[in-house]
Amino acid sequence: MGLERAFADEPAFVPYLAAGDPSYEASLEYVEALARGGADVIELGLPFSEPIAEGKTIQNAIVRSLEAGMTPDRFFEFVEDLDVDVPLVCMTYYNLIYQYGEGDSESRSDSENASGETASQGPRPFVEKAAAVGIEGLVVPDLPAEEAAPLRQACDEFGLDLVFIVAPTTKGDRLERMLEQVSGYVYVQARLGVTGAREDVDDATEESLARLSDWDVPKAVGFGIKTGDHAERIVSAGADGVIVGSALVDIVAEGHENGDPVDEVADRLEAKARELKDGALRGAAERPQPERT
Amino acid sequence: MGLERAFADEPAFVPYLAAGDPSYEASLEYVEALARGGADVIELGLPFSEPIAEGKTIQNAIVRSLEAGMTPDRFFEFVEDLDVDVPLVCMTYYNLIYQYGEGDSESRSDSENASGETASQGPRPFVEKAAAVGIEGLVVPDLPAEEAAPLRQACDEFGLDLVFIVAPTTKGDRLERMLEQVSGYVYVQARLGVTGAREDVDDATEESLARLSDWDVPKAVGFGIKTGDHAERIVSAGADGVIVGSALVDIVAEGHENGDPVDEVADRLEAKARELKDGALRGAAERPQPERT
Amino acid sequence: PKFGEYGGQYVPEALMPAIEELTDAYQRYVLENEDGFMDEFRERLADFGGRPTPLQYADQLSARYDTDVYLKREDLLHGGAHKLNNALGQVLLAKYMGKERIIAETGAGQHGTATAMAAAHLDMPCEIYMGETDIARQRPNVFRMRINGSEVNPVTVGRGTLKEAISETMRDWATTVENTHYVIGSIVGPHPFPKMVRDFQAVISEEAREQAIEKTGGLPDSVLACAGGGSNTMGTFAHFVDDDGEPRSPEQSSDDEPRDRVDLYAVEAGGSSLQVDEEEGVAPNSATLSTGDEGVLHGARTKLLQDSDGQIMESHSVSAGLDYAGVGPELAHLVDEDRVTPVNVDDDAALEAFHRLSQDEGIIPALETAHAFGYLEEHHDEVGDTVIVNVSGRGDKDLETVIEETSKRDLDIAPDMSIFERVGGGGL
Amino acid sequence: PKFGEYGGQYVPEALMPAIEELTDAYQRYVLENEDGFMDEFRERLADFGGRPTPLQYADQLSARYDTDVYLKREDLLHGGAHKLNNALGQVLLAKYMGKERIIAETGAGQHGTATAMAAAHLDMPCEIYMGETDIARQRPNVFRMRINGSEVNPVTVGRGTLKEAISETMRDWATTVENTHYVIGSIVGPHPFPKMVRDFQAVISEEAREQAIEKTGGLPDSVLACAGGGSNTMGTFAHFVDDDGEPRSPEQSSDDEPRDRVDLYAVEAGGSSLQVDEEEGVAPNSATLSTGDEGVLHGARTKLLQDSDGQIMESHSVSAGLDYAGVGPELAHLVDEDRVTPVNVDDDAALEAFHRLSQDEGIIPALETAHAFGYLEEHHDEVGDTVIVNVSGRGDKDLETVIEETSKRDLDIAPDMSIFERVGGGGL
Repeated sequence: MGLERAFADEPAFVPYLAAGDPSYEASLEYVEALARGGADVIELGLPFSEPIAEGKTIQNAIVRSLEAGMTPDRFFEFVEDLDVDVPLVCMTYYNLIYQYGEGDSESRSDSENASGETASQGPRPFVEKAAAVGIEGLVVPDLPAEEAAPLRQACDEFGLDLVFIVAPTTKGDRLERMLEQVSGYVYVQARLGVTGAREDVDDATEESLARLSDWDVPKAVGFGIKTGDHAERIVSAGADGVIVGSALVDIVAEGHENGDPVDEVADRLEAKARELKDGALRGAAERPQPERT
Repeated sequence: MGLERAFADEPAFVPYLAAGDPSYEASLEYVEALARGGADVIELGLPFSEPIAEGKTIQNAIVRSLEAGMTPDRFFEFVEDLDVDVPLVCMTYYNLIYQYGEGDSESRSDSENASGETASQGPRPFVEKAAAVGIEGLVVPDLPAEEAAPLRQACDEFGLDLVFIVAPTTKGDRLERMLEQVSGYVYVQARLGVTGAREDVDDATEESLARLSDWDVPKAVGFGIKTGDHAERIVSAGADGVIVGSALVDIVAEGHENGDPVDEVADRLEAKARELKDGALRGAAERPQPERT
Repeated sequence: PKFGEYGGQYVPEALMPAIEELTDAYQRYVLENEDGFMDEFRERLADFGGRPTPLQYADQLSARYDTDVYLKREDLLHGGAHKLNNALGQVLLAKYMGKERIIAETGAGQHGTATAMAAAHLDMPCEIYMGETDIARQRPNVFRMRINGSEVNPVTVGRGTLKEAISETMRDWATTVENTHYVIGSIVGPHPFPKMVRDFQAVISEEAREQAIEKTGGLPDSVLACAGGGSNTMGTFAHFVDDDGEPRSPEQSSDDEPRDRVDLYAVEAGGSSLQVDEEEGVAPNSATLSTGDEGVLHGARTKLLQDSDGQIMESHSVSAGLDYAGVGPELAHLVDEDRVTPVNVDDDAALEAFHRLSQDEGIIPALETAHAFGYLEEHHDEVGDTVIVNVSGRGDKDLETVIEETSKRDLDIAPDMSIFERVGGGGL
Repeated sequence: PKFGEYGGQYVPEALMPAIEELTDAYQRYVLENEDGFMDEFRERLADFGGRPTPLQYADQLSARYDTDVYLKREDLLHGGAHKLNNALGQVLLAKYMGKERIIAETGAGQHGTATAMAAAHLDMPCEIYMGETDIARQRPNVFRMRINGSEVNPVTVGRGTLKEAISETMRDWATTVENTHYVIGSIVGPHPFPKMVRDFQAVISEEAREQAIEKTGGLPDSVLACAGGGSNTMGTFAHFVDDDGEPRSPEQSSDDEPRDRVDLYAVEAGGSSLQVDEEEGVAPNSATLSTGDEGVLHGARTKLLQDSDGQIMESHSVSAGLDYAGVGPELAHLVDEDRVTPVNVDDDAALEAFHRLSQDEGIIPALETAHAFGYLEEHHDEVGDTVIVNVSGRGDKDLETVIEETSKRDLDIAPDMSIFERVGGGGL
């Protein structure tokens, strides 16, 4: 329940990478590079086979990670192996959370009829484990507030933040219901659609921030942010942070395709992170009137 | 009205060939060879594009003849060019008889809309022309007695015999109606089906001959007769003649395919004709009691 | 057994007894409903075939032409075309007659598949004659016949198409006539086939006429159907033929009373041209009613595409099912009597109409059917305020042909098919 | 919005407003018939779709099994499968909602073609997402969609099949939700789709129940339907679900009174085996109800084929339309409640049943449908005296697959296809 602190003093830079993309070892290096580059919170993707909310870039990252052997248990090891000093958020889909700890994985893989004889324990085992390895929050793109009660309860029990996504179409009662449940920060979806870097910053961003202005929770804007200038504009428009995924995953993908050495790719990620963080800082300086104490 | 004479003294051998198969010139030689071999009447096929009553052997002969340019007018020239001394019967389908002399063939070939402005003159022009070139009878396999009145009338006018085919299934009233119209000879279909040489002689032949025994018209049996022995058996069973087509067309086809010289093929036809005629003569000698005066 | 001078029984003597037997059976079972034959036929048409088929108001075409266009949906019949009406009737009749075997010919394969289905349904052995050329180009229909348990006998003589297959089937019948029934696929052949096939297909117009009265309060001004051999045509016209009052005059066109006169348009395949090449014996069309003249083919006197000698010409159409050099004698007669108006549209117009109906109404028609809509596009001002068009069959069978023929022509209306290149699918 | 624990709305937040809008529209138009929506839907289903479809007595199968077998003939619906019931309902609803664009996903292409037809019929622009693998192997259905005027968008991610196409369509919808309706093809996805699709498909059992009473004087003992996502299944079961009296006991089996209890069998694709290869993430079957367990996929909690981590497995079936790792939440619930019995037959049995129905009844079924008949063959002693089997679709689309799969197996019942070699036709 402590992610808010990352947004307290200055605009936060929140990068995303799919854990294990393109390999376990390389991915550790990449995430650590982001931390060096100035990340305030890191969103780590735990890949699910049907990522319905992702664009092509992150879909492909998820495929690479799965093919390299990523599983929920490996993911938790990955978090433990990471040597970073920033808060970590796990971004994944609900079925992986829901299934975790369902019986013993050894006995399930024996090709027997798997019709569940044990009732699901729900999301609790996953959250317990996440907390144990030091994850501080969860983002679950296919879990709207309406279905979130069991997860919210488990997060409360183990002290994790549950981050919700506010879409441009989220208004009125829906918005209120969501903000009552959210903690850590709200993920403000800058425009309709799925994740992916774009050249433009949508007007919808300003509208969304305006709708949220009454709420005292950090607002991190994501979807489509690609450059330091983008980050600058978003923050100057009132965001408390910027979330950047596809622009970073592109660097990982390109390095993988070209067979570049891991350390070179890591350097590029670090540089990109710095560009984005610096942009965010410039944006904060441009704000007419700081509204937060 | 004189074909009966060919059956008067001894059993008649009635061969069939498609006129113009495989070429106009060769076909003249082949027909003349049949005459030399002992033919008493010759059935000349005028090929029609849709020969629904023919088996494969004669179908193919018809295709060869059509491809070599045979038409009704060429057919009449062919008859005039023939140097034989036996009665000739034209075997063809009704549409060619019906269409003959429909307007002027020059003006019809100009690709204009050909919807007939002149009413058909019916079969009369064809019969008139046939009589003029010396044809003595017609066999029309797709013209049952029910539809034959106009042709019967034209044949009467120009003195041609109209030969009908009696099938194994022709019985009772149908048989009587047909025999009232027939002249020259009846073509007794030895078995169900289409033309074509077979090894066996069907029991149906004897039954058919028995059904016809009261009628004082020559009975020529066709369909499936292939050898002198067949001919012998047919005649000994009471036939007044044998009609042979496919066995002869086979010789033409084989010669054509092998590229044999025309005179060699003609010799083979003559020999085959002699074999069949001799068989018929043997059959007559075996008959227990000659029934005709 | 005649329609004016047309019709008759021009068949080999060996078949005549079977024809007489069939004529007798037709009289008793079909016309007099002996042993409840017609009741069983109607029940099986409903339960197995899916009758009645709807008479559907065509929203988009009606707006396009400012004419109320109704579609008689024979494409929804089991098998995808009107063909089953006849095939089921004849196979059932064969069963009533005690026959033990069914034979039929097929060109594009529609009649063959309908007969194979009917034979399977009624547990009758069935053999279908089909030209080898047609077998090669109509593979899916051959599959369907085989899968329904029918034998398919390739016909290798001549061009290997419908004409040859008909002749070959007649030859089989001449050999096996005692235990076999030949299911002729259209209103052609010797009597009683033209009348009998019409009677089996007449259910189309029986329904359509009642449905039109129910939906519109009266009769349509016109009825359109494509015409090859003519079985869907006569089926669609049969119950309207007697609606032959005074022709509609333009002054009366806005009253609401039922009309006395229904105009009947038989739309033939104009192919690529109405010109013929007599030298080659080829008519690049199948417009027999419009351009043919009287002759005798396949058992009946009728209008034919023939040369001046009387040899039958090779007909052509982009639609295999219309590609036939003859036509039903009853249609020929009704054209001579001015009761049916023969018209035609060419391959291009039929293809365009195929795409238009598919895109505007969500119905992919058979290419045969598309000809009727091609005529409607060109002459919608002349067909009155209410028109029924028979959707004689669906176009699934024609997809490959349409793609190929469309790509030759670069029609504006046709959809782009480059998607297959993009995903690396096989060639056409 | 739930069926016991199943169902729900597990979708990205961006879609939730659209889902709420749809839920409202479903309530008003579908459940309350506002603006006469349901009347227009029923009328278009009749006139455009060809409803009602027959309930046909199957002569040969009934004799074979000594059981009265009735066939609900959804294969006669326009397009050749039950799919149109739902597609037409949703496209019409989108029009009532003022949407301007339709998107849909398709696997084998049946839902895509139905949606393309409905969209053309109702004059709505339409885009269909389809995996590139499926595009390559379902060419005729891609043709049909394009010919009906729909765009077909190839999905190149992953295996390029149905799962990926659904995800991709959800992505499109997340971008275009304000003017676009996503026509989901089965009783899956977030609420209100499972209920709404069921309601549109329930016309099958509404008709079948009435027809059964009319024809037999009572209810059937059992109803069989194949189950993939489950839309034909729930459509076939819906109006029988409340016929849930005491289970039939063997002693009562010969009375003539209408029964209180109708047994419902959902026949899944057993594929080549019920065993799974967890290492490869592959289930060589699609028997979700029989072997899957609870999870969340594509917007709903339901039974899934998944590994122990919760990753979705690749499912398999000889029938592309059953090849899906999930199943409708309502079916999952009815199975848990013991109201629906989940059973399955393997690929071999389905292929044999395909040939049997084709040869014995003259109906070429979809391979999906064939599974239901495979179960009937194996368990006809257990389904009572009267059984209804839903013929969910026709098999024209499956011909190439059947030929190929049959030749691999050398099934006795299959017809010999060497005719194509004899005439020199192209290879399969």
